[in-house]
Amino acid sequence: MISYIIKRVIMMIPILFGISILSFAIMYAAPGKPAILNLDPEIPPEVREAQAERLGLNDPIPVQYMRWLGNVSKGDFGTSYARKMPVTEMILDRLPNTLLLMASSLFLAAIVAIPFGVISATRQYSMTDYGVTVGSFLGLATPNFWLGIMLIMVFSVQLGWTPVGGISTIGADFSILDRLRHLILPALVLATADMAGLTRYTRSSMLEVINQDYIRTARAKGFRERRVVYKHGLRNGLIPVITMFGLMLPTMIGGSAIVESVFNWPGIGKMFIDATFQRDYPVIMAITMFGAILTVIGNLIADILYAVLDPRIEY
Amino acid sequence: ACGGNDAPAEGPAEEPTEEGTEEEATGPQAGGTVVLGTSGEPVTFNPLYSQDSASADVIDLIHASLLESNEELDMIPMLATDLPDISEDGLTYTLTLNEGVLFHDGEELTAEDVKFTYDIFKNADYTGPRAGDFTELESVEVVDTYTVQFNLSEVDASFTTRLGYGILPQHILEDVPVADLEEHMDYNRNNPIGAGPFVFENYVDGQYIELSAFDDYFDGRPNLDKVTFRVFADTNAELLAFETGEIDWMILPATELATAETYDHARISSTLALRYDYIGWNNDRAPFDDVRVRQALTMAIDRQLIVDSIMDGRGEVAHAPASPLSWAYPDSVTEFEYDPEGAKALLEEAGWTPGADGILEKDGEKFSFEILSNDGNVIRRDIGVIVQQMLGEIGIEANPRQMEWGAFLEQINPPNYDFDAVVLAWGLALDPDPTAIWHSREIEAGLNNISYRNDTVDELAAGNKKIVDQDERAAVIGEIYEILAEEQPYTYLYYPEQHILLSNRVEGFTHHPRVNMYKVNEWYVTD
Amino acid sequence: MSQATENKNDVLLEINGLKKYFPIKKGFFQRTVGNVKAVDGITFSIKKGETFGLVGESGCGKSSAGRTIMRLYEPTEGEIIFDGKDISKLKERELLPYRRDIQMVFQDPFSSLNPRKTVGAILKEPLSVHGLHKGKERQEFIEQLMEKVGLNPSYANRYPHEFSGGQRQRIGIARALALNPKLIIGDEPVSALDVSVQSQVLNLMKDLQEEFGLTYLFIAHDLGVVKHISDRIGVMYLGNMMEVASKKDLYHEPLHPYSQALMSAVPKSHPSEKKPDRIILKGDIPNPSNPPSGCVFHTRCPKAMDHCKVNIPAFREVRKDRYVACHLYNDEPVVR
Amino acid sequence: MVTKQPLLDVRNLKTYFYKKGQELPVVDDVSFQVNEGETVAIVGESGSGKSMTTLSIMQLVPSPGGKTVGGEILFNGDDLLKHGQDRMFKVRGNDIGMIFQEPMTSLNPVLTIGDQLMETLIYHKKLTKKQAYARATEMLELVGFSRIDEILGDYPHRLSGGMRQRVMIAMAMSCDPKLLIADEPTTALDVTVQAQILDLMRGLSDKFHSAIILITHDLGVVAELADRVVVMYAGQVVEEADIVPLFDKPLHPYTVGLMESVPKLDVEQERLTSIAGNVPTPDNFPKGCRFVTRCPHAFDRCAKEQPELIEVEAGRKVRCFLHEGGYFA
Amino acid sequence: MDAQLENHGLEVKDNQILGKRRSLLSIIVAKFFQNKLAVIGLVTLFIITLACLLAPYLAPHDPAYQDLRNRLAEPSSTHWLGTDHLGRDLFSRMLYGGQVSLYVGFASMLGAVTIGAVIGAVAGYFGGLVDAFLMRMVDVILAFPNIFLLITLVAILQPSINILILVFALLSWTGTARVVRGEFLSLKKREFVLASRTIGMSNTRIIFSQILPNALGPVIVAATLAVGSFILAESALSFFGLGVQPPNASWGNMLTDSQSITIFRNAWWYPTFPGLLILITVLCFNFIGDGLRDALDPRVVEK
Ligand SMILES: Nc1ncnc2c1ncn2[C@@H]1O[C@H](COP(=O)(O)OP(=O)(O)OP(=O)(O)O)[C@@H](O)[C@H]1O
Ligand SMILES: Nc1ncnc2c1ncn2[C@@H]1O[C@H](COP(=O)(O)OP(=O)(O)OP(=O)(O)O)[C@@H](O)[C@H]1O
Ligand SMILES: [Mg+2]
Ligand SMILES: [Mg+2]
Repeated sequence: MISYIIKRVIMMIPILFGISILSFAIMYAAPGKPAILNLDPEIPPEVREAQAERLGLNDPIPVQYMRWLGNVSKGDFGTSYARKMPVTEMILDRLPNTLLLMASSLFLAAIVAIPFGVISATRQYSMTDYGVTVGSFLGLATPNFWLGIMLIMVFSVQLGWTPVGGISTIGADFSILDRLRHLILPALVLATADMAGLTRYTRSSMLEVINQDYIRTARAKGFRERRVVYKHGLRNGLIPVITMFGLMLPTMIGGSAIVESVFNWPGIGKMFIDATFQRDYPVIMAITMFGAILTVIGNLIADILYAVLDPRIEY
Repeated sequence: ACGGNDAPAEGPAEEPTEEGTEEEATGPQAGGTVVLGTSGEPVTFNPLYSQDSASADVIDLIHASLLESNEELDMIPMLATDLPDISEDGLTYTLTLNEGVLFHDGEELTAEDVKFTYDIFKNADYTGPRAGDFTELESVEVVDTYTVQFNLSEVDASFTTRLGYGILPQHILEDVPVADLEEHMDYNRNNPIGAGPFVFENYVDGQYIELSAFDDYFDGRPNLDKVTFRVFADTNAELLAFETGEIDWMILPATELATAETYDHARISSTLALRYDYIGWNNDRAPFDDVRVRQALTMAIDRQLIVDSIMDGRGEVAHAPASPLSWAYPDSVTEFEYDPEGAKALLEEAGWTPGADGILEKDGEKFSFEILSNDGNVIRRDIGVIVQQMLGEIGIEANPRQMEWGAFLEQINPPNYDFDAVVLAWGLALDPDPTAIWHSREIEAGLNNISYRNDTVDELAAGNKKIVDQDERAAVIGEIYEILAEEQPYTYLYYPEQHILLSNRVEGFTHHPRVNMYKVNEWYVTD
Repeated sequence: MSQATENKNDVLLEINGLKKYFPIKKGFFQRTVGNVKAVDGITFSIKKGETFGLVGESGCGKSSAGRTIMRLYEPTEGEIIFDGKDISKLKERELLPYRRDIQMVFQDPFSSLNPRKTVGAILKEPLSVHGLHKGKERQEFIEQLMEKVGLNPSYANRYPHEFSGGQRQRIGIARALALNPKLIIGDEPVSALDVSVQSQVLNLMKDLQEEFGLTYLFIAHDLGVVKHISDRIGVMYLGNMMEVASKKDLYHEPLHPYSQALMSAVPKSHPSEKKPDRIILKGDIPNPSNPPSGCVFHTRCPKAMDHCKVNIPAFREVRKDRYVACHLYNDEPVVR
Repeated sequence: MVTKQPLLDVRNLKTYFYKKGQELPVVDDVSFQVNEGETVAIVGESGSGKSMTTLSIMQLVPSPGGKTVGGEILFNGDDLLKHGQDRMFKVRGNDIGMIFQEPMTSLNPVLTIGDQLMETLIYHKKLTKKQAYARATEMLELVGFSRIDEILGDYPHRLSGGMRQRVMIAMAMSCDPKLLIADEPTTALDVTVQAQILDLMRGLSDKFHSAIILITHDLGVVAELADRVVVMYAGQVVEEADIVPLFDKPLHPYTVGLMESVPKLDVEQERLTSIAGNVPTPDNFPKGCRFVTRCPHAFDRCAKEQPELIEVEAGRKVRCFLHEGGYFA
Repeated sequence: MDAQLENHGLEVKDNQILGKRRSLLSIIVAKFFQNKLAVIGLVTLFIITLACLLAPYLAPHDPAYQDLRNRLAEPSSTHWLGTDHLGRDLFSRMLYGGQVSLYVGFASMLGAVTIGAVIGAVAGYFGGLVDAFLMRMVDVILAFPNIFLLITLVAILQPSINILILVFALLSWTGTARVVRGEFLSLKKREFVLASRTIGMSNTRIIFSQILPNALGPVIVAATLAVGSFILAESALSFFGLGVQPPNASWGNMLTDSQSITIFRNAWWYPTFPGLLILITVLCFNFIGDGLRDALDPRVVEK
């Protein structure tokens, strides 16, 4: 197992390598220069030129790539053009926020989706099942940004239960409760689509499991339905669901950009969007790489969990 | 490049004046916090390098400058005791500083600091955006602790407006090489020390910037204890935060006026902004190289209707490339009223006649072109489609196209200049010098990206900065404006209003057309 | 080393030392870390018009052998001499003519027919691949074919799921017959069928063999079935051929201890029948990726001797037309 | 022959499936008895309703879709159908053990053998973990395992088919059931392994004296194990007899056909006698005798009327007009 | 009755099982129509699609015509669903916007599914290094934070409907590829594939005429779901100003244009109707996909 994990981690390297080359190429193929070279019309061309020279933007792209790679291998992602800060610092400032949001959403999605999926499967074609089905499809079909605004209007403005946005009350000391109040709506919005998808997935996985021979065996042993479903069925049913989590990560990182904007959540999603528009190359590259690493790690964790849950998988 | 979104930023300038504040009967009270909504992340708190309004807003609170502009856009003294004493030849500016001005760390601000600050602009290693402002500045001399003298190589009538940059503390920054100053985060971001009314406390990326009152501010301690900027990424969220009382102050988009008007706990302050919006025609390209065509295009666009529909009527139709707020704005210029029939006639005169499909034609060429705007800007996008319809009514086919900002700039600027028409805006500097935009030498690499050429304008523009007398200079600039109004290289659309939504608990606010954080030291809260 | 004792011309298929190893790949670079020795050097021959039965326990390599002979798998080693020509090393393209001569009937009547094709289309495919019976003639040919295997030709435009298991197996047989092959390899063609249907199909296969002079390689694990249909039988264990003998010899007197165990394991056919000395084998079939040393059967063999663990017994003709790989028969003279 | 009350008495059992408004009589009026210590085999081709009969006894008919709609299942004289599921939770796995055909898939892949064995004991017999472990060890020993501790901690996928089937048997027997239902326990296994399992089952039934219902389509297996045989065809019992008489002289044409279809090892046959046609599916059962479409002796009446299952001699029943009124062919 | 046939146990009445003639398709259709939600979805979607296609005949107004003096007018007899912030008729824009949204959804789906099916088929059938290489490629694209790439690409390539579709297709084939590959891995071991090889059929023909039709079930399901997700994706991109460009309407950009508190409060019809249509359409596609999943389940067909 350990050696499997090590191998997988090593395997990440070429993937990350491929991603870095791809994104570098795309980034430089993009029309438009880094905003820093564009923003102020009054900067004389010589100053702009000097700026470009200083940032090494006049070198051939492969040279720039190699330089970037060299720096990254030393742990240096460079300095943001637009924000003038070390990129690593920028990301480390915000990454925890994004991770918190994503983790909460995943958690929320899981604790809602799995029970609903199971109930839906065990009562196939019942009213409950139809209800869950329609509900989850609604979740799948609702645009994030719209849902976000709606929830703010209802829960923050009308009811005043939650703050409009942000991650904590400014000036207040840190408290779990305060953090939760800020977290709940964005996490919910980010989780909605995945929650729905996961419910569907759990349902079909459980349906599959429930028709398996070993479930019949469990029944023949005289166990009550609860025990049959939860002890013998669920663990098997969850195995394929686990892989979903790995696949959900990249879409979550993407979806977080919108949610972060709407809820003013200081995460890297919003930062990436800004960086893209400003052609802030070091930031774009760094976030892409962080996102990719996150995804790959997510998949790895999913695979490992898979192996943990399913004794048939042996590495 | 050009500022499509905002003005070429100027340094802040603040000084207490007694006009324009609406005083309550109870008078100002000390204490309290105001939370401001802001839509961008500040980049730097160093006034020599800031380019964005989010940074400028904070800088205006932290730093103090020699002079500042008042809400009438006149320069008034701030750290200086008076406006500069200008020598006969117009080449020497002498200023006297208030005594006992302290930086936040308790050191006194002296003429040495002023020299230190302005010397940076002249330093060859300076990487910031303002070097161009000081081409005429030859040297800065410290006459005595409180007197400083600026020596110019040429007369520059606009030089006074350059004296509004925050003064940096020499004792903190003297050892930092100028080349490294732009990225010197220890100061620029983490611990900016100025002599302004508020002390920088804390900046949490993506969330807020906290400032507190500077007890030893030379003009007296501000009324407020604390000012907090809260960063918003989305206007809807910002407005809702205002609605729930989480913030007290925000810039209100015209589209949300109706909502804001329903708020009992707030008021809206509106004033013309120092900017104008326009459609720029590529003067190098047919058919826009024909002045009659440009005039006809302007006549075919119902600008009042545009103002009414997308600005909710809050703005004025523009007729010249200047702001009515400016002292250089002429009493009258040629105005083209909405007159589609007249436009058609003018076009016919220029050889454009309706073809079989109703679209104007000349020599077999259809009158069809692209109106470019940047995406993400809803107002300009809407202008694009409105203009499309208006021009369509007189037989011109205009196709709006949106481009991502970076790509857009690359396409319309040197060396590409690849566009027919662009919807853009200019935020104006305090000094009305039109050279940078309209002089034909600016076509090559400057801001004259529509390739406007007029010898008279070139000539007048070249001389205007040498004219020290403001009225005289206004006349010359007025002449330029008249030509530009007549020739319509742009179709000037409108002067927009800026709206500020302010909680009723905040008093003492003065609305400055250009500076958001104006005289915040006079603000106070009533709860 | 050929076993053909009679006139070589009678031999249709001759397998010499055939091996099929499946590499076990691991890791990201798909390194081969070992081999599943599914078929580990088997030798036998089939005469024209005869039915050769191949029996053995699950996983002993019967299917692999069949598929390798069919050249669905690339042989690892050994010769497959068909009609006098070694086809073991031919390229896929060169194999095309042999794809007519050798056909296969599969075990699973459900999965051996493409569920998205009608019976007519399924039967048409071999013809169109080989460009046989063009146009109208093709339709007629297919109808005849269906009749031959006892299917109503009017069902040609129905889908496999509309047929019962036995009927599907008939379609499979018809498809194999379409190209007029010389050899048909049946990989457990009746194992999935109910007894009453199984007997129908067995009868059909026998009849067709007579009619077309077919040669069968018949793979099965049901000893009764194999006995019924075969002329000669090979017994496989863990990739190796243990014994080859005529049906009569094998059932009358199995020589190899494994064959003996296999025969004794067959349930009685009548309750009052006495089966005195049933040999119950201990343990399970070893893993073919790591077969035991010496005789592969020694781990379970009731008669195992010490040197069985070390020495691999030769596969020899110990009596006339009887080949066995067992040290028990080392003393018997090699029949020449 | 049998005077005392049978252990299991199935009377006129009817289990139907409902699909698209169609009623599918997959188990139609099935009756038979199982006495203590007796092994009764149910034979018949695929789809004849063998499994559904036993699932009905266990009340595990797949639902929705299937339903036991009539009849009585007297277990020790007590009609199981009259009680609710609650009663069944005590009967299943405890009084009646069950083994399924597919040893590969009938064990839960994510639970260890030990877990699965002990679970039943803890659940039904309220044993402590320790006691359960001891009992599990004992059971595995009984079904011929060595290295038992290892096996108990192992997952099913590491075991071969024969081993898994032995685990299944150990599991079914662990609560000392009075009745063991074995649904094709050896079909998926190799002959040599099958021999091993049959041997084991014979030994166990002798030892524990539990009755067995053995479902199979393999007459050889029947000959090995059964005391009595119930032959099913298309959801109905067509013949019931003690083992020897049945093999000596099958009465129902279907039984005859079935026995003749099997290739014999001891006699040389050029051709096999086979039953024409296919087993009808429940949505297409013939109106009269369900075997009429395939019966070589069918006559007019067979197509119109359903024959009854009649006792033609003590312990011998057959459903065929040919044997009506004691007529003996 | 032919003696030969009788010997083989065949009788004319042998085929009760064949009594009713039901083709594969008819079974699938019948199964599909048993699913009420799926049928509702199909019918609704059909009506929506038809209405959009007939927009030139149905739309009461020019969708681009701005009645600037009649902005944000509430639903009335002239403007059935009211007008937008530029006084354009919402109903007409919804019809025309539907053309765009549905086109984006369908075309992106076709692109993604085609690429995915071919790559998945090749990877699954040939296995080995080809498979390893293609799957690494999938990993790279999957690990790429998608929406980021989307924004970058759309920004680079200029927002236009077709570019949008291209980008969607290029980024979204991975799911289909994985599904198809999985299907191929199991299908290629099925005996009918071996049978095709025994008759000498070429690989290409085996892949495309033998296996692919059997792998289409999950692909079709994925495809229906994809259409919905692309419609949503377009609206998400519109949120960043990168979706379908004006003056073209799409449901997505209509919805994002209406994201203003003032409009929410004072002109509820503006966000509500496009939002509802997106919701309904995506819902329909999901219902249909779900119905197809059951209907196309091979196990069900084979029973
Ligand atoms: N494609 C393959 N790749 C790897 N191993 C294989 C492959 N096919 C078969 N094997 C292995 O080769 C061995 C022999 O398998 P084969 O299918 O030939 O046995 P068999 O005698 O036909 O068994 P059965 O009676 O179960 O059909 C088994 O251990 C099997 O796991
Ligand atoms: N879930 C179900 N829905 C509908 N019909 C079913 C279902 N399960 C079984 N049947 C039908 O019930 C009939 C009897 O099935 P059963 O499983 O009892 O047969 P069997 O005799 O056990 O066959 P086998 O030997 O194949 O196990 C069959 O025709 C089958 O098609
Ligand atoms: Mg096999
Ligand atoms: Mg069964």
